[in-house]
Amino acid sequence: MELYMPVVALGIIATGFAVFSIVMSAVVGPKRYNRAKLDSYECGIEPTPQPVGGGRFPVKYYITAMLFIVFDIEIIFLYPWAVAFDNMAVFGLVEMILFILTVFVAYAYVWRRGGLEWD
Amino acid sequence: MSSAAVLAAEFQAPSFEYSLLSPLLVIFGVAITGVLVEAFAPRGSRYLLQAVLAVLGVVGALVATVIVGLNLVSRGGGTAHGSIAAEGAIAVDGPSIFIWGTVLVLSLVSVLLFAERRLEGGVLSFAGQAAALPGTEAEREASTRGLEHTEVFPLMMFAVGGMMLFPASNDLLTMFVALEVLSLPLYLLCGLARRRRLLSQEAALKYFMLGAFSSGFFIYGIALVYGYAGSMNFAAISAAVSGRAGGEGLLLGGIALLAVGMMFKVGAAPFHAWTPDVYQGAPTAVTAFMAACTKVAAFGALLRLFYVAFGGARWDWTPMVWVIAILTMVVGSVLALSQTDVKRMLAYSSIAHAGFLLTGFVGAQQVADVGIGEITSLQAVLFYLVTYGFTTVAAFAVVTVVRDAGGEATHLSRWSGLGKESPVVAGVFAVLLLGMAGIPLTSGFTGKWAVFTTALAGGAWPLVVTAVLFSVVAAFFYVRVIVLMYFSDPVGEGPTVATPSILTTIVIAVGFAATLALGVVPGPVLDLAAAAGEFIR
Amino acid sequence: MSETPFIVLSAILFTIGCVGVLTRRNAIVVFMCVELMLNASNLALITFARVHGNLDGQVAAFFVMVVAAAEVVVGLAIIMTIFRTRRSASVDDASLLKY
Amino acid sequence: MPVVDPAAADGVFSLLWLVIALPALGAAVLLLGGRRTDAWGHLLGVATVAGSFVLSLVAFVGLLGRGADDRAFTQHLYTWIEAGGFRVEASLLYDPLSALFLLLITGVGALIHLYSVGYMAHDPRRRRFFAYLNLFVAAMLVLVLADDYVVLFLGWEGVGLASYLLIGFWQHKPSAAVAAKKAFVVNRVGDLGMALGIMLMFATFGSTAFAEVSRVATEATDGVLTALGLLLLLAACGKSAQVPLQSWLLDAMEGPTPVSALIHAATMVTAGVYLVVRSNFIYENAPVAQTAVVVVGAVTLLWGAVIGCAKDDIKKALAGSTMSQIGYMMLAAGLGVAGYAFAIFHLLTHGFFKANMFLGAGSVMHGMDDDVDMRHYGALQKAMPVTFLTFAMGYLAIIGFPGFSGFWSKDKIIEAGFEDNLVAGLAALLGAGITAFYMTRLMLMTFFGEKRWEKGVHPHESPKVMTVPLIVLAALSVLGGVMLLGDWIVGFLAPVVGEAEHHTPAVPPIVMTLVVVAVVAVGVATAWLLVGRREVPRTAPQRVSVFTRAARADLYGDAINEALFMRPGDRFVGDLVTFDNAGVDGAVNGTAAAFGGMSGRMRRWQNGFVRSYALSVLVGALVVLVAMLAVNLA
Repeated sequence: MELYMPVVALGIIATGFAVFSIVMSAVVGPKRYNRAKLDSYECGIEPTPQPVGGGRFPVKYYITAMLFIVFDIEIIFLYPWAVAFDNMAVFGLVEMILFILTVFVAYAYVWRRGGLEWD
Repeated sequence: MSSAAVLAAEFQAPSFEYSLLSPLLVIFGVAITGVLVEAFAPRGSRYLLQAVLAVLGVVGALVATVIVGLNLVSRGGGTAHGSIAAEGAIAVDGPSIFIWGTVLVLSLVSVLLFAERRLEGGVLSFAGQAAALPGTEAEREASTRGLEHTEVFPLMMFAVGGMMLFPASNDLLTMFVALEVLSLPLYLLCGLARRRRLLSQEAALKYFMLGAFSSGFFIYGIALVYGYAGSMNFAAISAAVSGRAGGEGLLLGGIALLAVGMMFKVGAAPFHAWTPDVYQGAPTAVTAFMAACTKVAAFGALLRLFYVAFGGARWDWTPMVWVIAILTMVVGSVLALSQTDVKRMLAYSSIAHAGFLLTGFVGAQQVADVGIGEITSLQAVLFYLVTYGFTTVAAFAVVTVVRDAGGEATHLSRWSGLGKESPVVAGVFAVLLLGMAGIPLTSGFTGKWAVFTTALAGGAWPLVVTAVLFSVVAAFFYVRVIVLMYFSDPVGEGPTVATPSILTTIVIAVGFAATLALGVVPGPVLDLAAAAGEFIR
Repeated sequence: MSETPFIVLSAILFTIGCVGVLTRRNAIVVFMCVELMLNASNLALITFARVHGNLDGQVAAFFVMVVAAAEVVVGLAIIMTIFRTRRSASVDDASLLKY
Repeated sequence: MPVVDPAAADGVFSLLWLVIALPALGAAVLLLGGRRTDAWGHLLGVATVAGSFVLSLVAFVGLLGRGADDRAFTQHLYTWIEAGGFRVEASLLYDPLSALFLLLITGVGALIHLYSVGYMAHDPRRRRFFAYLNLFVAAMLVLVLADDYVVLFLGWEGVGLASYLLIGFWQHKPSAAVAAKKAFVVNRVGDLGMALGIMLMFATFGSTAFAEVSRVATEATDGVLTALGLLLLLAACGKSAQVPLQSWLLDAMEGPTPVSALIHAATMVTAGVYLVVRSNFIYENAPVAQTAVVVVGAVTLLWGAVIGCAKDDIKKALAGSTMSQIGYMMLAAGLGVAGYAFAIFHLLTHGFFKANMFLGAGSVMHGMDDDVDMRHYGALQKAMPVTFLTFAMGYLAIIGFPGFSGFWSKDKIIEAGFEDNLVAGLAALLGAGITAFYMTRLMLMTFFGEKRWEKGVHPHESPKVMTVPLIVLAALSVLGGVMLLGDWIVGFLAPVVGEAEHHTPAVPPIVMTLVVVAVVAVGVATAWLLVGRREVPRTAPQRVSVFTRAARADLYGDAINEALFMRPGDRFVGDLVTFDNAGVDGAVNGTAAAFGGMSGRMRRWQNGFVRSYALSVLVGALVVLVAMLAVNLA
């Protein structure tokens, strides 16, 4: 348990700071409301009207999300390898290259079939 | 950091028996090559390339399987052959080889069914462009441009690879990964029908949702069993089970949850609910493929998991399997009676077959238990799987050729009078149905005989009586279709039988021939199943 | 430190996931609940790995994550297709196949 | 109790496979050949069966040339199923029992094939008909030549399939399709018994071959043997239309008449008797099962006879009679060693005279434009002299007129019945009386009395191709009794079924015979009094209210006669038939309906909602989990 004490302490401090900031800003901050203040984005960008039902994203977003996941998977295996990289030597390198090549097959498919084009 | 150093000091490159695993490697290699073909080959040449690649790949894997099978080393006093490969992850033994062979031959047949183009007027029976919405301009355009998703071939190859890995896995983790590798492509394939796309997409959604749900149970079961045994390896689990280290709750809970995942895949009640909907909605070629091959692979894995890893706890799980088996037979046979769609009826029939197979599985006769003149449960179930697989593929192939204006005429009322319209197709289908009903001189009879007698010899006579009773009930709905085809007049226009290309014809002919041959001379295949011997551990 | 609280937590998470699958209508949310079940299993795996003092469970957790990610890809594709067709992501709307 | 211990076949016996192969080949050629074979298909059909008959005859003569203990041969064809040490050989067993069946099946079969050439001359699907008939003969031969229960089961299912196809042959008639389906359904119940019996046998003895099972039968426990006996009896009941699985046979008369003659009178329906006799090594060790066989036989013989009294449809009346006669055989078979030979003897003579009468009925129908209602017949003896004479031979045989074949065979069964127990004997005796009654009624209504023909019907004698088989069968009906000369058949079958020790019966046989003859005479006389003397109404009397009946009594002079003698009997018979239709059929249909209803309700659970499927998975998981934990931790 001792091992984790610093982490716990950090957590407590972070939470405390967040709570403290919000409470203090509500207590001591100036309150001058105007129209611009009530907008979603104070910088002045007008939000586009949302269709009924919470709004929809173009399909492209989903495709991007899926592509992200492909590389996400890759990272999961790269991490343990990176930790033991020097010990596994050539064997590890070869295996990893094979793995990455396999993932790149998927990448090549997406690329050739137009998955990376935005429009 | 010191622990890493210790690890590093002990690191040695794992050994990987490439020659033993060559069938798997060939299939996965072909699947990946298929993806590259999709990426780089021009559209016009893809179909031919993919189809030829898939056929060659499966044939190559089959050849490799035969070579590997001939060179297995004998173990355990000759009752088992094979060796553990890939650092204990994969068991290449007699049953594995037998199942690989079965899956590969059935896949070869299914590839031909996938590649059929004549029935849809020159295109595959899969959606031209899955992303185009049904009923829109985009879909019509895809159709007029003759677009095809030739990705179905690599997807299928991935599924085949998973199906081969699944029954051969020798630890729980490999088994889980294999389960997903075989399932994920199937989820997609289910949603790719060219016609009735709403149904097809719904089938995919249902299959996916329920499949993911059940694999959640499966992985939690793995966690519990791992918690009990401290290892994922079947041999280690088996040792822990025999030793009864304590913490029975974890083991029993784990077995139960693993059983849920497995029973879901084989389509046993009450985990069967997806089967009829998915079989009906999926493209018929996919239905044929998954009805035959998934069942073979899943039963192979079920047998290995429960015989090898949990063999020592047999008395704990037998009652549960009894209940599931009886329930499955009842649900499958009874619900099939009132079906009006031929694919749905065949789906329920496949549920009933799962029940019959479970009957054999629960008999749990092993070489050590059997006397002269008896066969082990493993052999019986393996043989039944072969008979079931061929008959099923051919039956679904017949469904693809009976058509009307809207595509396949799957409603049973459209099948009435088929005997007059096309005596050959009706005759073939009648024989296949009789085979499923288990009439002598067809494969179904010898299969049922093998399974029921082993169960009986294992002392499961109430189960066998139920099984025989419900195979009688099951005979009714098979015969109902025969009556419909021969003794009823066509309704309205009547069905038409489209002339398929040589591909589908081969599928039907092979399934038909196997149904008869395995009924008349089952000897060679039974010998092969017997030669497979026991699982190694 | 006892492993029991972790196992109990993982069981609770698993149950929440199960119940979520049964009660939620939106396909995406149902799917997230399935992911919750997988993650509950991960927690159990890692706890047991610690109990037994070997790495098998941790390796398994990695693989489960990978599989979950792959499932997400396939699942999103299917859900998206059906959503685009039906203009609805409710799993209850997809009920043409029955009886 | 003899053990089946055949020697390897040599000489003429090595041609045994050809006996089956010929009709099988005929069926294959006719089915696969398509319309090309239309022109000569029927001739091929006849030729193959005739060829089989010649072979059977040669083999039979060869068998007679051997010593009594050297009369069983086996011909190994190939190994059908072999896994590990378990094997089923596709082998043929030729012994005296099979030999007699071979002659009956191929002999009567050939005659009926010949007859069908004329009978089906105008049917556009005649080739197909012959294909099915050949298929049937092949399957039936497999059944009786099998040397293993599994192979026997193959023939068993084969004849079922052929019967199914032939009952529904006139598929344009919905009633034919329904009847075919019913026959199939009821037979499946019997097959259930067969399948379970074979499996139990395998589980007990580790083999299903006759030779092996007969060798070790005594080693099993009484319980197992009784169960085996009862399961095989269930199978026999299904195939042989015995109570309680009798209901399909009457409906099966929807098939063409030669089919009724061959399958539903002479051969297939007797398969149950064959099964019981063949399994003598089991029944001899299972007295309870034997008693059950006797009870089934006795009940059926009365049941069928009473039904025979009530039917106006000539074929259905004959079908009731078939049931009844098979009841006799069952009863005899249930008597054990004392009865096996007589069961087979009656089976053979019945095969002759019943086939003869069915074909005769077919000939009558042929002449009457396919009308089957006997109330529309009458006075046909002049119009169809050959049919009449041959039919009369069959009639005399079945009622047991002294000297005719039925006399010898039935007499023996009644005698054996009385020796076993009084009830069985009385049932058999009473059955003989009723048989005489309804057969005389049938005879009188058909061939004697006034013409009651429908308008435009001009009865005529059938062509030679139909009358020649009738004449041959009539001759056999008359002369079939010679098999009993010097107890030949008893001695001949002794190697298979054993021989009873001789003892002096309580009642001298001659007295017994006289009693039987007297009872038969009473039956004939009653029929003559009630049917022959009076005018037969052209439509069946309806069951009507008291007032209408009274009104009718004024119109019909002999109403009192009818009320006193006919009505009560009529009522009883009518009720029995109603029960037969409602009760037994009801049970069969009810079971089917129950499954259907269950199916209809259960499919509602499959409601299409993925979440409810998930719920069923979860509930299943919970049940499995709780069950595992509860069973194991309790």
